[in-house]
Parts: sequence; C-alpha cells; structure tokens
Amino acid sequence: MPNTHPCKLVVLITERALEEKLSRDVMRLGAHGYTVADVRGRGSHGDRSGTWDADRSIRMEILCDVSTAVTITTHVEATYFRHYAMVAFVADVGVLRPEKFAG
Amino acid sequence: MPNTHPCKLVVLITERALEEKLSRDVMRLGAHGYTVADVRGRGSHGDRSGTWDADRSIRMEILCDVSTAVTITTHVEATYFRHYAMVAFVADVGVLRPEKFAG
Amino acid sequence: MPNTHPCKLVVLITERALEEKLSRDVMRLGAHGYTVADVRGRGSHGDRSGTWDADRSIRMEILCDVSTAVTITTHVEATYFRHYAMVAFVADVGVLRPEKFAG
Amino acid sequence: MDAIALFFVLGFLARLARSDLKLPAQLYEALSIYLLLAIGLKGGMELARQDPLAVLPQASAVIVLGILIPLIAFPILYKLGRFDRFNAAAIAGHYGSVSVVTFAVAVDYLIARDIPYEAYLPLFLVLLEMPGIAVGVLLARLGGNMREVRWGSLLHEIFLGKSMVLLAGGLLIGWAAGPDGLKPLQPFFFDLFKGALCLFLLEMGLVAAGQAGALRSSGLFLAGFALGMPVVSALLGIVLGAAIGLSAGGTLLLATLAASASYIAAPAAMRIAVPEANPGLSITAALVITFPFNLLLGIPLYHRLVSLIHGG
Amino acid sequence: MDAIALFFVLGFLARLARSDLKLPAQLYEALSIYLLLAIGLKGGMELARQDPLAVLPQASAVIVLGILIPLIAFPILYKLGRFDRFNAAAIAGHYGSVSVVTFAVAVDYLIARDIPYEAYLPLFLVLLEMPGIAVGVLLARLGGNMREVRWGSLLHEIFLGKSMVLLAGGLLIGWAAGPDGLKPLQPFFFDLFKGALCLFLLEMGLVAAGQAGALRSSGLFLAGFALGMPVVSALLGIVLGAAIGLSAGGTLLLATLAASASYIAAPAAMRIAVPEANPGLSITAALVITFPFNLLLGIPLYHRLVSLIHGG
Amino acid sequence: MDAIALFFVLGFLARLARSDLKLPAQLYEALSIYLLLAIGLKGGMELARQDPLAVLPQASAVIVLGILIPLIAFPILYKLGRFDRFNAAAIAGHYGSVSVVTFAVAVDYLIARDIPYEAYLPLFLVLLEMPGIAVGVLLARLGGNMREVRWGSLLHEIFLGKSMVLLAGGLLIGWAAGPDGLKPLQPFFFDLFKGALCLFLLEMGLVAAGQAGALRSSGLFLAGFALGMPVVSALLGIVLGAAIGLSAGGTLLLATLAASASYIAAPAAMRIAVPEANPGLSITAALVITFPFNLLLGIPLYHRLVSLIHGG
Ligand SMILES: Nc1ncnc2c1ncn2[C@@H]1O[C@H](COP(=O)(O)O)[C@@H](O)[C@H]1O
Ligand SMILES: Nc1ncnc2c1ncn2[C@@H]1O[C@H](COP(=O)(O)O)[C@@H](O)[C@H]1O
Ligand SMILES: Nc1ncnc2c1ncn2[C@@H]1O[C@H](COP(=O)(O)O)[C@@H](O)[C@H]1O
Ligand code: NA
Ligand code: NA
Ligand code: NA
Repeated sequence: MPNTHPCKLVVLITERALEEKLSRDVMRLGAHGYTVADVRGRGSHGDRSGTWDADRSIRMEILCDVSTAVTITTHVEATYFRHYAMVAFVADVGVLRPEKFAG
Repeated sequence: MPNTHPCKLVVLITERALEEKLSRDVMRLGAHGYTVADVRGRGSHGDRSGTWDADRSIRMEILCDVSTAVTITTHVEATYFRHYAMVAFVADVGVLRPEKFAG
Repeated sequence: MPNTHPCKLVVLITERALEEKLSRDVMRLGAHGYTVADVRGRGSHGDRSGTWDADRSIRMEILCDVSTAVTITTHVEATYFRHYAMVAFVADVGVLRPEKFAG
Repeated sequence: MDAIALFFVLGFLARLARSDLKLPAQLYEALSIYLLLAIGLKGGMELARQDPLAVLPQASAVIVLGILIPLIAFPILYKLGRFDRFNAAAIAGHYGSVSVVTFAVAVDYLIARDIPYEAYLPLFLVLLEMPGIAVGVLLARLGGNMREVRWGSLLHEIFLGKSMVLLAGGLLIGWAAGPDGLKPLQPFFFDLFKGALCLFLLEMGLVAAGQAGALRSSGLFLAGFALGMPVVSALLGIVLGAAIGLSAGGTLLLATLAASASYIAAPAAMRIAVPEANPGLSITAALVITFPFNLLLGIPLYHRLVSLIHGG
Repeated sequence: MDAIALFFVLGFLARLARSDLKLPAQLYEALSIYLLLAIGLKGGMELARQDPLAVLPQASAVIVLGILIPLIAFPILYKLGRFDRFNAAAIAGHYGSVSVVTFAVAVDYLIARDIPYEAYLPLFLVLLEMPGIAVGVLLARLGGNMREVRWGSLLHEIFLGKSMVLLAGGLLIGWAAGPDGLKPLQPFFFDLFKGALCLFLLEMGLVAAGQAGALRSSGLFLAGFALGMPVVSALLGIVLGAAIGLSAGGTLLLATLAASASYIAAPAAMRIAVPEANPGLSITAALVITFPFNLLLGIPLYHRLVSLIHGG
Repeated sequence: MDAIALFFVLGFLARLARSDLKLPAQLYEALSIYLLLAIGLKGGMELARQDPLAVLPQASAVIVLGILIPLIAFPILYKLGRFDRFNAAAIAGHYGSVSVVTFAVAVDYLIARDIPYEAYLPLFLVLLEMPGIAVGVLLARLGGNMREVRWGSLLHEIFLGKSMVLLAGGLLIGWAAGPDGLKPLQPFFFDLFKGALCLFLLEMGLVAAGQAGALRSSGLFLAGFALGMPVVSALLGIVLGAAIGLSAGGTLLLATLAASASYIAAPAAMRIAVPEANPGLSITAALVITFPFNLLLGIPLYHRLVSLIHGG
C-alpha cells in the first residue's frame, strides 16, 4: 500500500506474571511502545484458562524495526523460554507514521 | 528474520458460544495450542457488542503448519460458517521454537 | 493456501473514547465489519494502563480490500493522528469467504 | 410504577436515546450469578422447612406444564406463523423455559402487596427451566434424522449449563444448610437482592433496546405471538395452580413462570443444539416483547385473573 | 484522618512505591455506576419530600455559578498562564463541572459531624455537571470557526453521557418511587455506599499517583492554579449559598461542588469536543492536585469559611 | 456441613462434571481484594482496642514459626521426596506462608460455635504471609550463586505484592480509624464478608477441580506431603499458641494459619523469584489437596487437638 512502510510486528503470548518485566525489557531493548491484551489459551504448559491469578496470560505486540525485533526475540528466547509458558512470533506489516517505530 | 521459521497463523472470530467446541476441534485437528481473546464487533450478522451472553464474541488464534491450517479452515468452513457469525483468516508469520507448532 | 483469498487487515490501536466514532467511520468508508478488543499499552503519548476511563485503549481490526484499506488509513491519518494516541498498521492475510470483505 | 421496573425503563430509554451508558460485561455476569444463587438459596431454605415428599405431586404436575407449553407454541409458530421447523421449535423452547428475573419481579410484586405465597416456589422455577428446552430441541429434530441429536451433549448442556448449576446448587445448599445455617449469608444474598435486581434490569433495558431494531425485520406475527403466548401460558398456569391447591400468591407465581420466556439458559442451549435457528428471532420475542410485557402489564393482569378464582 | 481519605492515601502510596496493586477495570466502572445511581436516588428521594417548584429559584442561581466559574478560570489560564486557547478552555471546563466523589466525601464529612443540610443538594450536583463543560467548549471555539462546533453531538455527549444519565436517571427514579418505594433498595444503594466509596477512593489514589509523573512537565503555574482556583470557586459558592438562604451544611456542599473539578464527565466530553487540548493537563490539575487538596484540606477549610458567616 | 464449605464443593463438582460455570476473572480479583481489605480492617480495628506493644513478644514468636515451617518442609521434599532444589524450596515456601481464605473459614468456624479468640489474630496472618516465602527463595538459591538473588526485587515483590498491601493497608487503616471510624463501613466490609467468602469458595472449588488433573502427574509423595505437612505445622502452631498464652480459639487460629499453604501471594512471588520451579506442583499441593483438607477435615481436627490441651 502506498501510504504504509515496512515494519516488524513481534507478538509474545505468555504468563501475566511477566507483564511488568517484559514491558521494561522491550522498552530498554529499543521498542518505542507496546500493546497488551488479556488472553487465555492452551499450549505445551497445558490449559491456561485465565480464571485466576496463576492462570492468566497476556498477548503483547510490539511494532519495531528488524534489528529491534531480532534483539527482543533473542532476549526473550534466552531469558524466558526455558521456565515460562511462552510463544513468540513475528509478522511483516506496513505502518503509518514509520518514524514512530524506527531507530 | 534469522531466528524465526515460517508458520501459519489461523485467526477465527466467532460467537463465544462456540469456544469450547472450537477448542476441542482445533486440538483434535492437529494444533498444539491456541490463544483466545474476548472481542466485540460487527459483521454480516449485525452488531455483536458483547454486553451480554448471546452477544459476545471471541478471537481465537492458532499457530500451526500449512497442512493443519488447511484442515482447520476447511473444517470450520464446513461446520460453522453456515449457521454462526464467523470470520476466518490466515497470515504468514515467523515463529521462534518451530518444533512447538509443527507435526 | 488454496482455500484463502488475499485481503488486507487494517489494525488501529487508539483511545477508547474514539470507539463509536471510528466504528461509524469505517463502516461509512466501505468496511463490511470490524472487531474490537480492549487493550492497554505505551507509546509516544506515555503509559495508557487502562485502569480508568481516560486511560483505556482499544485495538480495532478491519478486514477489507486494498482500496478500502487505503481509504480508511488515509482518513484516520488526516482526522485523528494529530490529536489522539493512535497507531495504525496493515497486514496481508488470506481470508475464507472473500465475498464478505470486498466491494 | 415500581422502582424495579423504572430501572428497566431507564436502561431502555438511555439506549434508545443513544447514550453511551453500558454496564461492564463482567458485572452483568456477576449479577446473573448472584441472582441465580440467591434465588436457589432462598428456595432451598424454605424447602428445608417442610417435607419435600409432600411437594412431589405438585412438582410432577409443574413439569408437565413445562412440556405442554412448547407443544402448544410450536404449531402456532410453524403452521400459522410459517416459521421453518427450526425457528418454530427454538422459539417454542424459549417459551417453555422460564425467565428468572421475571420470577424475581413477581415475587417482589407479592411482597410489596403483602400477599403470601408458598415459599418453595423457587423449586418450580428450577423444575421449569429444563423441560421446555428439551422439548424445543426434540421438535426441531422430529422428522429430520433423530440420530443427529447429540443427546449426551444436549442433556449436558441443559443440566450442567451454568444457570441450572447455580439455581439447583443454591437450592441444595440452602436445603442442606437450612435457615440457621444461612443466617450469616442473609446480608449478602437476601438483603442486597432487590438492589442487585435493579442493576440487572437496567442492563436488560439497555440490551432490550439494543435488540429492538430487530423488531422490524422479525415481522408482525412474531410480535403478536410474543404478546399472546404469555397470556395463554399464564391461563394454563392459573388453572394448574388452582388444581394443585396453591394459594393465590403461589398461583400468580406459577402463572408468571408459565408466561415468562427464557433469555439466558434457552439461547445458550439452542445455539448449540439447534444452530439452524436464527437466535435473533427468539431473543426479540422473549426479551424485547415478552419480558417488558410481563414486567409492566402481565403480572398485574395475571393477578386480576387469579383474583377471579381466589376472590380478593 | 477520616477512614475514607485513608483509602485514597493507601492507593496513592501503594502506586508511588510501585506496588502491583491494581483494581480490575470493570470494578472501577461498576463502582462508578453504583455511586452515580446511589447519589441520584438519594437526591430524588429527598426531592420527593418537598415541593420541587420551591427549589427552582435556587436551582437557576446554581446554574449561573456553573457558567461563571469557567469564565473566571479561562482568562487566568489563557492570559496569565499562557496556555493556548484550547487547553485554557478545556481546563476551565473541568473546573466549571463537578466531582461526584468529592461531593460524596463532603456529605460524609457533614454526617460524621452531625451537621444538617438540605437533602436535595444532589439536585445541584446534577445541575452543575453540564454547564461548565458547555462553556468550556464554547470558549475553545470562540474566535475560531464557531460553525465547526458540532452542537448536536456536543449536547448529546453532555446530556446523554453515562454519568449524566445515571445521576439524572437515579434522581428521577428516586423522585418517582419516593422514600417508601426505595426502602427495599436501602441495603444495596444506601448502606453500602460508604464502603463502595472507600474502594473507589483506593482506585483514585492509584490513578492519581500514576498521573503524578505528569506534574513535572505540566509546570508550576498549573499547580498553583489547581490549588488556588478551588478556593476562589468555594468562596463564590459560599456567597451564593448565603444569598439563596442555604443552611451552613448546604452552603458547605455548594462550596465544595464549586471547588471541585470533574475528572469523569469532563474528560470524556472534552476529548471528543476539543481534541486539540492535551488531556494530561486537565487531568493532572483536576485529579492529581485539586481532588486530594479538596479531600484533605479544602473541605475543612471551606467549613471554617462557612462558619465565619453562619457562626458555630 | 457448613454452608461455606458447600460452596467449595459445589464449584468442585460443577467443574468435575464439566459444567460451563465460570466466575468472571475480574469478579475473582474483586472478591480477593475485598476479602484481604476486610480482614485487614477487622484486625486493625481490634488492634486499636489494645496496647500494640503488648503483642510484640507474641508477634516475634509467630514470625519464628513462619521461618521454621519451610525449614522443616524443605528437607522432607528434597531428601525424601527427591524433588530438585528449586521445586522443594518453592513448595516449602508455599507452606511457610498462609492462606487467607482458610483463616477466614476458621474464624467463621469459631464464630458459629461461639468460641472466643484474640481479636488481633489477623495481625499474625499479616506477619506470617512473608517470612515463609523469603525462606523458600533463600533455600532455592543456597549452594547456587547467592548473588543471583535479586534481593531488591524480591523484597519488593514480598512487601509490595498486592495481598500484602491490602492486608497491611487494611490493618493500618483499621487501626487508625478505630471501631468508631469504621462503623459506617460495617455494612460493606463486615456484614457482607461471609457471603463474599462463599462466592470466592465457589470459584476456588472450580479452580481446584480444574487443577485436579495435575494430581496424577505430580505423584503420590506430593499428595502425602500435602496431607501430612499441615498436621505437623498445626501441631507446631498449637504448641506455640499454648506457649505464648493464647486462648483455645486463638490457638486454633494459629494452628490453622500454620497448617495452611499460600496459593495467592506465594505463587506470584515464586514465579518471579524461582522461575525454575514448576508452579503446577506447588499449586496442586497447596490448593487441590491442602486447602480442601484444612477446610473439611483439618480445622475440626485441630480443634480436637487444641481441646486436649485447653480442655473443653
Ligand atoms: N500453537 C499455538 N497457537 C496459538 N497460541 C499458542 C500455541 N501454543 C501456545 N500458545 C499460547 O501460548 C501460551 C503458552 O504456550 P506454551 O508455552 O506452549 O504453554 C499458551 O497458553 C497459549 O495461549
Ligand atoms: N470485515 C471484518 N473485519 C473485521 N472483523 C470482522 C469483519 N466482518 C466480521 N468481523 C467479525 O466477525 C464477527 C462475525 O462476523 P459475521 O459472521 O460477518 O457477522 C463480527 O461480529 C466481527 O467481530
Ligand atoms: N511500537 C508500538 N508497538 C505496539 N503498540 C504500540 C507502539 N506504539 C504505540 N503503541 C500502541 O498505540 C497506543 C497509542 O500510541 P501513541 O500514539 O504512540 O501513544 C499506545 O498506547 C500503544 O497501545
Ligand atoms: Na414459560
Ligand atoms: Na467546579
Ligand atoms: Na503455613
């Protein structure tokens, strides 16, 4: 599309207990913002149906440039994948106002 | 991105009444997990503003390989599209830890 | 994928105060539906942690054809970007039942 | 007008005037859980005060009523109204089942007028919730391939649906704990009941007005049905109430139960068991027309009718 | 210190200390719906006890006050504070409107001290909610193209915003149902009021502390305004209260209404009607400074000032 | 059986039977905030009635108990149960801390039986919440690189975790406001307490049954531990209660606190401080086994044991 600019969208689905830590992490690693939604789900750590504290999950999405995307995914892979329920994926999207997400 | 691997992301937006059935379906059809969020919206079945039981919608996303994505979308198309408010789309994403989602 | 058809997914993340206006706008500009989720986040307008009215954000997604996507993004850029916390991006996805989203 | 009904009107008008007033979805859920539990507890507590076996014959008669109503409603909708089998059956099922909130409003109506009633009436509410839904599903599948009915999952949906679990669970707990055991729960489950009901009715007003647009597309016949059927059912309820020896108050409650249509349990069950039916039709009839009709006009009308029999 | 204020302090300190304490968003919404309805009901109930026409002259005077305050605030902010027209107008609008919770705390202050007041004061709360906001919007558009103001949608936003609907709706229901009709709602809407207010103040403490960071960027002038303006407005309220013959308690409530700044209705309306204004400025002033100031120091101060006139 | 426990059973059975009953997530959060605040307020109010210094020696002894329990539990799990260091330490930490709801049920047990107790016992609840968790984290890091422990953030997590802030905050407010100041809050925070507890237990029943599947994979040893450890801890509590001169009621409460295992504060803290531990193990033990055991069998058993000492 003519009015959009290529950008990476990093999505992390993980335990709610990590929300504060992850928010600090991604900002420190170069993101300019993030968006979080409450979700529930199932994966290799079993059912996380979100009815009580220990069971709740979040879905965080971060728009950023490629190098920040690599930094963030590498960091969460090294830090959280081993001990926490977590899934991460990256998509190619086109953003408006690209200057908000780069650098 | 160097550390990600191609994967399909199937997204189903539909009535909350279907949540349990869909969860069982997608696991049976080969998915290894799913994530669900509460949403509201509007479509060909009119306004679904989510204020009471009959009106609520969910957004389910499933990371899986191509063949499972085809199986799932074909199944929901045959089973639910006719009688339920439902929208389905598929995106190409790159996942970390690809072994979680394949086979 | 054989059973899907190319389509645009427009995603708008913005203040909850705009929900009603945006819903009317996108339908008027040619969308056939939309989906909204409650989210929280951070960006150039600071922390929007979603604990009270003024602080809440939504994430609206609209499946539509390219020209509607251009119309919608151009409209929100001109109308809301200056004075509201807002992020917009567009992704390429494949939809089932393409007739629901085109024209 | 009663304060309770005014909250419904407030919600209805607010939505019609396009106010942005909205109750949080989880408050709606919390209130409905609370109301169901509280009604169950109250009924169970009263049941504990008497011999449960004595109620058995009455209870069986009430179940028959729940089966009868959809069997009357179905041909009206199918033959006269020319709805297809699925929609006719689904709507009939909604009218066979009951509305918990309408019941609560009728109880409040009696209390406000100091009219006594058999305190175990909530038991009938529990008994009437299910049979109508089951009959509705059967009607939808008759003629078609009956083997297609997934009886296991249907019975599961009916008996273990959340409104059934809360009502029946509350009833059992109330019965087991008895009046003394429930005393410390009184401030929460009984004293707050009417206030919580007001909030819920505010929300139902908002929802009903939001659905009102569907009225136009659903046709005049359905509107007529949604006004006439409750009166027919109420008459059945009154006859039955007199036959099984209920007091005037108890008869009015039974009539109201018969007249009311479910808009919580039935839509959930029908959506899964009869997906071919358009949920908009049942909900428009049950919630947008029958519910306010019963609330504002029906209950006083049934009261008059009951008085014809019982004097007063 | 009063228990109520301590909940605000607890929330404020918990957030400053970076505790993860957070009230669920829908609990916040549910509490605010409850508080607005309860205040409206109470006011309406009292209004039913007297001749509404008798209040008419007082009511008109009170509306004039709501128009006057933003007209005073605007030039201070625009000329002295050098805010642009939009921000000056938006902030002025917030101070022209009122804070429901501040009002509730002032009522509690009177009750705890056994000071009587005119029970229909909540009517003034309802009357003061809107005019200030409308004047704020007008000020923002003056000089600019007045035709740009979408009056239809502005009036809609103001009169059908949720806080207006709940307050005025509660008032009307309370008035129609009267003291007897509301009796069964007493445990829910009146007995629980103060406890619910405590929870709400806990949340406001969390929110205020979360916004406190914006203080630095908003500048010293705004802080001074947010401390001085309430006192000026309170004085106007006291003079008016004396002029229209209110009791000492009623005068204190009117002064508190005048002194308080809206942080629920006004931000919602301004965000749509004056998008050019930075909402952070109004909210910092109204919620982070003026609200706790009124809560902790303002109300006792206005009480003193009222006593100068009324003796005591 | 007590009405309260029946709500747990209802939730448990409903989930086992695969009912779709579910409490809204934010209702769960709202209830837990309410219960923590209410318990804190009540304790603080009672504390205001007496000399806080007099409680100091008892309080210190109680903290020692909180340190001792995980030190006993750890070797059992690590040596006998062959759990790895992280899991043994995390589970031990859960048992060193306490369950607020179990405490509330025990208080209710005493009230229903008219058994008096030292009204400041909620203070001990507050004191016992943290030390066990801290010891658990220490045990997990011992032998490993102790410098890896992020003490700052651990202490923050423990002292500023939401349950601590609400309990301790409630305690302080209750203490500052005193019985008179809290009187207007009585209907909300005290009268509704037991009803709210019932709803919470309904939810805990649902959650516990949902986790019950994990029982199979967690092994028999853990089940045995989750049944035996509470009894051992209760005995310690009884001995200590007698030693510091508590009444029979107070001793039972202390025993129950010792016997209970945390499933709100501890899981949250451990998840961050000892991520290597599998949270499924601790939660299965604490919530699926120990919690209902205490609720249904433990409290009456400890009552018996206390009676052996105190007569009665
Ligand atoms: N295949 C999948 N598709 C979508 N979401 C998933 C998938 N697998 C896991 N998740 C989500 O990620 C969370 C953690 O995953 P896991 O670490 O596999 O337990 C789950 O609770 C789900 O919400
Ligand atoms: N064009 C669209 N873009 C985004 N979401 C849609 C769209 N159409 C429908 N939806 C979502 O899918 C749900 C069901 O759609 P429908 O079956 O068209 O009523 C709606 O309630 C929306 O939440
Ligand atoms: N880089 C980003 N990635 C994801 N979401 C973002 C990003 N920046 C902003 N947002 C979201 O968009 C909202 C408005 O952004 P802003 O206008 O930058 O304050 C924020 O509150 C976030 O929810
Ligand atoms: Na019926
Ligand atoms: Na004001
Ligand atoms: Na313990």
